Amino acid sequence: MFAEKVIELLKETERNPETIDQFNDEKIRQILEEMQLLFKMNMNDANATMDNKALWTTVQVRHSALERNKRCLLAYLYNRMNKIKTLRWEFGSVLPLDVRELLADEEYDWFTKYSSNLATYMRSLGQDTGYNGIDLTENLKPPKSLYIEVLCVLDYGKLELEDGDVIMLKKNSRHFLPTTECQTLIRQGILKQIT
Amino acid sequence: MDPYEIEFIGENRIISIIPNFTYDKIYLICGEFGPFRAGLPMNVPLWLALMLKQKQKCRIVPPDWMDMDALENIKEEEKRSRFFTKMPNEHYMVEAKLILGAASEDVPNASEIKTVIKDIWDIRMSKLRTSMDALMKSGGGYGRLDHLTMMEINSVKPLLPAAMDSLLRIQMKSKKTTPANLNVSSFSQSGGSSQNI
Amino acid sequence: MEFSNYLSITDILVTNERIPCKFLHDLPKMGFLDPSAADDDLKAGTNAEIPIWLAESLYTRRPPLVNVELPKTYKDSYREILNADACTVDLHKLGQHFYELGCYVAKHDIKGEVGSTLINTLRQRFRMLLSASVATDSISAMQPLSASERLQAAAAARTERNLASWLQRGDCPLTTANMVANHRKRKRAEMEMF
Amino acid sequence: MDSNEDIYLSDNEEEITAEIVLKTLQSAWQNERLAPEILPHRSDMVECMLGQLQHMERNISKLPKTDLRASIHKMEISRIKFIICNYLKIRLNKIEKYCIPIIKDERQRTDSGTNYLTPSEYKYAQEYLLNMENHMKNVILNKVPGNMQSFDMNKMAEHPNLQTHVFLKAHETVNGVVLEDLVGEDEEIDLEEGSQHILQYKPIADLVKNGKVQLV
Repeated sequence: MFAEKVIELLKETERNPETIDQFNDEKIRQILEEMQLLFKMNMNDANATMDNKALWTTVQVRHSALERNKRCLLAYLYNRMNKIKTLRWEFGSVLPLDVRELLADEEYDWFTKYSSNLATYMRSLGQDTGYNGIDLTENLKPPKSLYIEVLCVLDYGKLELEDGDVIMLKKNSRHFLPTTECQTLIRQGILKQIT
Repeated sequence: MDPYEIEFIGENRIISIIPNFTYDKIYLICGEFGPFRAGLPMNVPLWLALMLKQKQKCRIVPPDWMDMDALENIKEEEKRSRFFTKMPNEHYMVEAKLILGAASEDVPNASEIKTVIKDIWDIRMSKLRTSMDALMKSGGGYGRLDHLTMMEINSVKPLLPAAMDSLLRIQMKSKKTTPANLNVSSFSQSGGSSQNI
Repeated sequence: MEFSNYLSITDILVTNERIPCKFLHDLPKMGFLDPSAADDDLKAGTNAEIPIWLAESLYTRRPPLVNVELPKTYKDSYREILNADACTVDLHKLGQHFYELGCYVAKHDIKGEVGSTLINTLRQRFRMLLSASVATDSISAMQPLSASERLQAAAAARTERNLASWLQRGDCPLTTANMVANHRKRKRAEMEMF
Repeated sequence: MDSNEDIYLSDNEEEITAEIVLKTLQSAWQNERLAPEILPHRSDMVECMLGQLQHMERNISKLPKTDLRASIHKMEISRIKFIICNYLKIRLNKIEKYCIPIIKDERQRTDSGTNYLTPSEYKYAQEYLLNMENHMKNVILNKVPGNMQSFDMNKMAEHPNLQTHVFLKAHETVNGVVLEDLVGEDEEIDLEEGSQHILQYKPIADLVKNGKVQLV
């Protein structure tokens, strides 16, 4: 049957909706090859339709299969684009190496462009009122208290607070910090709120 | 929406506190409050009341509706009526949860009150499930839901609207006589055009 | 049921389901569409099950190259069972994409009976979604649901859980972002394998 | 610390208090949160509120760190920032998801001066779409057979589902809202002031935009 490989590819993606898998270079290459082959067959048969009119419908059927393959490949890519966007919102503009390695080079380019477009937009916010932009990846939850107690999950290093104090974030150290200054580190999994 | 976001909206409600300190009026963006006079009741938004309570700077005056007799009546009425009755407060559950959670010592009969409010909530939630099922069976295109609070409405999302969407979708799709070509174009463009004002 | 569009994976998987068709014209070199035939060419009059996307594209040619026929799940005998009590039917076994597939074939059902069966079924089974969303044994409550019903019931169950935890908790804890947590989990699992 | 001084909006001379701006913003946020499509922007309200926050933050910095008033103001600022961030972020999500129809509609609206997006949002949308197109070309489209390499906007477009069902509360009485019934008989309903309903979004979209109803 037509377009079966590409379905395997999509089913793979559906299985892990919460993480991003390694870009499947090899399978995509195979599918593109399959498309070139169908296309070549169509070119040949199209030339032969003079003698055999019925071949024309065959050409059309193959063309549908080509369109189907194209749709599936684009859907695969688009689905990954959405996941890569989530990576930007959750990890920030710098991806951990092990996550970055899962993306194709072109995808990493896209990530960078997405990230810089987002940054430009966020910088433009509140300019007329003297704010130097607003970071929309912060303030994600309704605030409950100004300070919270947190546990440091890994060795992070120094953190400079707005009031100029510098604290050391070492693995298993506990801190009492302004919510606004540690929420991003919590989202990134470096700190954990103690409740 | 997340329940905490609805709680956040409910926290804007004004309630009464008795501060134990004296201070000038405070000018907030959401309005001016005060002056604070130790021992004298005054109005503030719920979020501010909770903040002051946490810092042990005030006592919370229980809202009028947090009264055993009144609540027992509401509960009976809710049981009797086929419809949802009007609640004393459109964020009753948020107010109850926050005030009873942070300042139960300020509310007389706090634990009884907690129980009766929970009973009312449970009665309404079970009524809500029955009415959802009835709505779907009777048509599933439109429903009127007076007197439901925002938290209650939120509890049926996304289930009820999604089911109503599916119903409409099936009605539209199974009616369509000319199928479009799937891979060439999207085949359910029904929601296509955006509105212009 | 998802609002379908060109780039939707769900929609692509639904349109991969097969439906029975009768070919109305000869199709040279397309013999492989009918696994039971050995010929290179596909002959007019052949019956075969092909994916919806292909069936639709063949049907919309002028003149149409196929007649789309009702899969047995949507024929009289099944419709009778569903109309009598749709809640007794295991849609997961009967067809994971029961409603979606049904919408496609409903267009080819001139009497409109498939459409009304789908609507009936959805209305009746709504209470199954309601109870699955609060069931203590959610696995067995979810079992007889179709793919889209499962998604709806799971979303409803999530609402229930969030509400229950809101009712219990005093605060709104900040947590690690979803994908960050999942990638970290996966990395840990991979490291433990070596 | 007087923040309740009257403020003026640039495009109309009406006097409006910070309290009203906040209420308007909160309701815009709630509607944006619950409507399937992007709504006309309220950057006037956002900018105005940010100005207030800026003013407030400057004043707080003059107070001692442990001052009770400072904590109260900080808490209020946090609350308002949450609304603003969430509001803008939801708009961005919609802009990304429905970028093709949004840009198309916006072009027409810009001509008539009834644009829904702020200039920054519009720029963001265009850049986003351009990046998407290039990425799809680089990875897939340039590598498929020659006659099918185009990036077809109409196909690629994802539209918001305007027929989705939403919950609303009527701020004022609106009579004769027509619900499209597929059986062929349209149903007419009245929204009395204060009443609540669940119905299709499309027939009430304009009522959301002109503030006659609030989504809940």
